[in-house]
Amino acid sequence: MLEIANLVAGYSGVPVLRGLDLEVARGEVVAILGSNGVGKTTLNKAISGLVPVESGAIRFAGAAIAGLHPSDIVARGLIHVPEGRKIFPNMTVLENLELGSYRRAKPHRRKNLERVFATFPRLKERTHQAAGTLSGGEQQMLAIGRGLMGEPLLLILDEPSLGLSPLLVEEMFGLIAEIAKSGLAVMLVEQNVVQSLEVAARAYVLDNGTVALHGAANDLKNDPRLQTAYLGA
Amino acid sequence: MQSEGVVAIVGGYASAICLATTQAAARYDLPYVVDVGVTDAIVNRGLKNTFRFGPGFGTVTQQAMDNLTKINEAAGKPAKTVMLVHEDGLFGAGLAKLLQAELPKRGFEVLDTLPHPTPARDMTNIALQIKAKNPDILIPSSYYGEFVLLARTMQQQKIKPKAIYAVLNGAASNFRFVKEFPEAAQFVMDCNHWHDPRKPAAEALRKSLEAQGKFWTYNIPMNYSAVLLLADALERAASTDRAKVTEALASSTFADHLMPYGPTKFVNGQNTGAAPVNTQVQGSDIKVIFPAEFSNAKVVFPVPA
Amino acid sequence: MRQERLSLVLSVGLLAGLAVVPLVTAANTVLNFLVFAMILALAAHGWNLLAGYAGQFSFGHAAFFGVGAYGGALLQMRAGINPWVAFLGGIMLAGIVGAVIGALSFRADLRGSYFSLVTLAFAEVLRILVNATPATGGAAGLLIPLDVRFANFQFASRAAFYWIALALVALVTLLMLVIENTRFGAYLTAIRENEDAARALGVDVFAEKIKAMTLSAAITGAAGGLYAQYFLYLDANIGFGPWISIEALVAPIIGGLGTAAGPLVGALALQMLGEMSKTVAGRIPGIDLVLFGLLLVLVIAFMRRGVVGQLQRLAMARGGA
Amino acid sequence: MMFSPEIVMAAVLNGVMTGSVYALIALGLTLVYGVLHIINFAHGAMLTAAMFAVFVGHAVFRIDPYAMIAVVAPLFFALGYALQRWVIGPAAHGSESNVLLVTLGLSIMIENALLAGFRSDTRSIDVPYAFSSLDLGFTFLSVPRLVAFGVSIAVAFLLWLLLARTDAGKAIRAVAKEPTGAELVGIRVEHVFAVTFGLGAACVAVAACLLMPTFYVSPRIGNAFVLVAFTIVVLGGMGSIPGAVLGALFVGVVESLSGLFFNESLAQLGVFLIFILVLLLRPRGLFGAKA
Repeated sequence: MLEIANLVAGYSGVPVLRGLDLEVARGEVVAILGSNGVGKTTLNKAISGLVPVESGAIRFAGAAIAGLHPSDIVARGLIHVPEGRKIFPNMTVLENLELGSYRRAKPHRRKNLERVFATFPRLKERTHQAAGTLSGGEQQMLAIGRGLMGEPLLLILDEPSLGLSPLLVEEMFGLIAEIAKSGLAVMLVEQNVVQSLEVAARAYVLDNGTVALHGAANDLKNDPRLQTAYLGA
Repeated sequence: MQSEGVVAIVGGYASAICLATTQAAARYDLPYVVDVGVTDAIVNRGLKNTFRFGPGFGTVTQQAMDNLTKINEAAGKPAKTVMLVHEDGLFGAGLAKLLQAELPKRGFEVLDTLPHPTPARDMTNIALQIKAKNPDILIPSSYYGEFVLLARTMQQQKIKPKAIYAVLNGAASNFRFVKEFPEAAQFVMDCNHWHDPRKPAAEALRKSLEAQGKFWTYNIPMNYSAVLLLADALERAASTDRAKVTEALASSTFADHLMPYGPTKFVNGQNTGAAPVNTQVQGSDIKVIFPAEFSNAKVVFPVPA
Repeated sequence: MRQERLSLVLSVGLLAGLAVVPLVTAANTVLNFLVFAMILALAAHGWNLLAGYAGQFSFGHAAFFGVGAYGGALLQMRAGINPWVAFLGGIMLAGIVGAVIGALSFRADLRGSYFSLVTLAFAEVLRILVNATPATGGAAGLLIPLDVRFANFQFASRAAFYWIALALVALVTLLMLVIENTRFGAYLTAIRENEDAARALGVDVFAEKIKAMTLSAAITGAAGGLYAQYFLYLDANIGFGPWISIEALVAPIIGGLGTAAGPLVGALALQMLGEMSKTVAGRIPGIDLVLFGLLLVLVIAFMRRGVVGQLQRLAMARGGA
Repeated sequence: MMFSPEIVMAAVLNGVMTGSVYALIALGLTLVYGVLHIINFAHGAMLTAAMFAVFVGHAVFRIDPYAMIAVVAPLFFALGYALQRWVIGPAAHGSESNVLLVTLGLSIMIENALLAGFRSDTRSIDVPYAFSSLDLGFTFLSVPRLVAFGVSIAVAFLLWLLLARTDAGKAIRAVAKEPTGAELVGIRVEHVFAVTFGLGAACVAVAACLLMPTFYVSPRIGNAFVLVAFTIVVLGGMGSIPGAVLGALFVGVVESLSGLFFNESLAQLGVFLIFILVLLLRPRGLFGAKA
C-alpha cells in the first residue's frame, strides 16, 4: 500500500528525515513510535505533500506520490488526520464532515455520514454545533470522522491521543481498533507506546530521522531495545 | 524651458497651474500670455511678464450678475430667489463667495449655498434640498461630471427652476453634454467665454473642427486668439528679445481675434476689453443670447415647465 | 560588504557626484529635476525610517509633508516669522503631528494593514480640512510672495537652493547611518522582525515606535517645507494629496527598503524613470506612473531589498569568488 | 435647519439606495480580507476598470449596462482569479506588507493605464431608462437606483448562499480559518484564494454595471467609492459579510442625512472620521463580528 524508501525531507534545506524506509501493507495497522522531535510529524507531512521531499521515493497504491500536491494525494485515498486536529472551528460538525468528502467519495456522502455517526455517536448529538465549541476529545473524533468521510485507503493518524484525559485515551484507542477492524490500513503515529502496540500489528521506532527499530508489535513489546531507542539513550 | 531659448509662453487652463507657472516665468522675465485662467490673483501680483487675454473672475461674475439682472428685468422680474451649488475647490468656492455677496445687492434672495466635493458620489441630496427650497434660479458652479450628475438627478426628480444659470461652468457650454444628455441640458444658461458667433473666421474654425468629429469648446478660440495675439506682438517687436516682446504685448491693440472683445488693451496685464457672454442650450446648439450685440438667438426665460 | 558599509559608500559617492553637478551645468531643467529628486529623497527617508527600519507601513505620509509645507508657509505669511525659522517650525509641527497620530494609532495597537489604513485616513482628513479652512487659503491655496533674498529662503540661482536641499539629504542620510548603529536602531529592527518578541525582551515598543514616527514625520515635513519654498505655491492636493504618500513609499522600496542609501537611490531612479518614460511614450498622461506601479510589483516580487540589496548581493558574490 | 418629513424620508431612502451599491463594493473587500487576511488596495482601480469596460461595451458595442453584468462579472472573476493566483500570491511571498504594496502597485498601474487610454475626461452613458422613476408621492424613486438596490441585495444573498450551502463556499470558509486542515481534505488553498479574489472582483464588476446608468466614470473615480468601502468594512468588522451589508446601508443613510443637514463636503469628512474613530476605538467593528 505505502512504501517509503530512503526518504530525505525537511524545512528549507535542513533535513529532518535522513534516509527513512517504511512500509504499510493493505489493511494493516502500523504504529510509528518515537519521542518528540525525531521526525514523526515531518514524516506525515512529507507523505501528505505538506513538506517537500528532497530525495527518496514514496509510493502509494503502486504509484509515486512524492512531489504531488496535497490535494492530489488526498484524491488517491491517502488521508492524513493531523496533529492538533485542524478542524474548521467556524463551521458546524456537519459541515466539517461534509468537507471530508470534498475531494473524494462525494457521491457516498450521505452513506458515509451515517457510518461516521454510527462510529462516533457523540458527533451526531452535536451535528449543528460549531466545531470550535467541542471538547478536545470530540474535536479529535471529528477530525478522524472527517478523514473517514473521504473513504481513505490509508489513514494516517497523527497523535490522536495527545491532550486527552486517560479515560478518553482509552476510548480513542478503542475506536481506532474498531476502525482498523473494517480492513482500512492505518498508520498510527504516537508517543503512547503501550496503547499503540496493543492496536498495531507492526511498529517502527524512529530516532533522529531514521528507523531505529522495527518489527511485529508483539515482539517489540518485549524488546529491551525499545526502551533504549525510545528514551534516545 | 529657460535654457531652451523660449521667447514666450501661451497657456493656462487651470488657474492653480497658472499661478505657479506665471511666477516661475517671472523669474526669467519670460512673457506669458494666459488664455483661459480666471483667478484674479494671476494678474493682481504685479508680475510684469503676465498678460491675460481672457476676462478674469471679477469681470465674469460682474457681467454674469449684470446680465442676469437684465434678463430677469426684460422678462418682467419673474425670479426673486436663488440657490447656489458649487464644487468645494478653488473655482467653485471662490465663485460662490462672490455671488453670495453680489446677489442680494441686485434684489435676489440667496436661499442656500451647497458645496460638494469633486468627485461626488451622489447628487441626490443636493437635488432634494433644491426641491425643498424651490428657488427660482439655480446657479451651479461645478466641473463637468458633477454638473451632469446634478442636471440628470434634477431631471429625474422633476425639479424645474425657472432657470439654471451657470457661471463659468464646465458643462453648460459643452457640446458633449448637449449631445449626450439633450433633455437635461435643454435651456441651461451659462455666462462664460465664448467665441463671437458673428465672426466668419470663428465659425469657420468651428466648422472645420466639427468636420473632424471633435466637440467645439471655448478653449479653442481662446487659445487660437491668444496665439494670434502673441504672433502679432512678435511681428511688431521684430525681435525675439524678451523685453521687447513684453513691451509689444503691453502696447497691443490686436483686434483680429475670434472673441467678442474688440481691440486688445492690456492694463496691468489684464485685457480690459475681455468679457464673457451668455449662452443658452437651445435644441442641439449652444446659442449666444446676451449681450444683444453678439447674440445669435433670443433668450428663453423663464424656462417653459 | 555589509549593508551599512555599502550604504555609506553609495551615499557618499552619490552625494559627492550630485554636489558638483551645478559646477558642470547650469541648465535649469537639470537642476529642477535634481531639486525635485532631493525633495522626494527627503520625504522617502522619512517614510523609510518608519517602514523600512521599524516595519510600520504608513500610507499617509502626505499628512506630514503637508504639515511641514503648510506649517512653514503659514508661520511665515501669517505670523511674519523669518522663512528659515518658519521652515524649522514647520518641521517641528510635522513631528508633533506625527507623534499625535502615532500615539493614537499605536495606543490602539493598530498593526499591519490597519495602521496603513488609519494613516491614509488621517492624511485625507487633513486634506479635506485644509481645503475647507479659510485660514490655510482654502481651496485657493497659498501663494508665498516672490521676494528673492537669501534671508527670505529664496535665491536668484537654482544651484543655491539645490545645494541646500542636497545638504539636507546628506544630513538625513548621516542620521540614518548613525541610527543603524545605535540601540534605537536595534530596537526598531527588533520591532520590525517581531513586535511581540521585542516586547518580551523588554523593549518599550510603544515608546520606540512613537520616537520613530515623530522623527519620520519631521523628516518628511522637511521635504514639504522645501517644496513650499521652492515652488512658492501650495494647495491641499499638493500638500496632502495621495501622490506624495505614494512617491515617498515607492522610492525607498525601489532603492532598498530599510537601507540608508535606498531613499536617495530610489528617488533618483524614479525621477529618471519618469523622465525617460516621458521621452519614450511622449506626453501621454499616466504612462510614467504605470511604470512606477509595475516596478513596485516587480521589485517586491524579485528583489526584496531593491537596488541596494541587489548591489550588496553582487558585492558579496564577488567577495566570495 | 428643518426639512419637511418628506424630504428627510426621501434622503433616507436615497441613503439606502446608495448604501446598497456601497455594500456590493464592500462585500468584495471584506470577503478577500476574511479569507486571505489581506487588504486589496487595487479594489478601487478594479471598480474603475469595470466601469470603463461597461462604458466601452455601451459606446462601442451598444450593449446595455445591465446586460453587461453577464460579460463583466465573469470577465472580472477571471481577471481577479489570475491576478491573485499568478501575480499577487507569488509576488507577496506570504507577507502582509508585501501584499499591500503589490496591490498598491497594481492599483497605480491600472488607474494610470486607464488615464493613458481614456484621458482624464469624465464619461457617461445615456440609456433610455436613465430617467424613469416611480412616483412615491413624497419623492420620485429612480428606477435604475431601485434596480441597483435589488441587484445588490440579490448578489449579497447569492454570495451568502454560496458560502453557506455549496462545497465551494464551504471550502472558502474552511480556508479562511484553517488552511492546513483544508489542504488535508484535498482543498487547493491557492485555488480557493484565487477564487475568493475573483469573487471580490466580480462584485465590483456588478457594482460598475449598476452605477453606470446614472453615474459617470473617470480614471480615478474608483477611489471615491473604495475609501467609503474601507470605512464600511471596518465598521462592519473585517471579514464579516452581514457586517458589510449592514455597515453599507448605515453609512449610506448617515452620509445622505449629513449631506442634507450639513453639506456634501463635510459628509466626506464625516466618513473618514467614523473610519478613524472605529479603527482607534473598536477595530473589530461596530457590529461585533467575531475576530
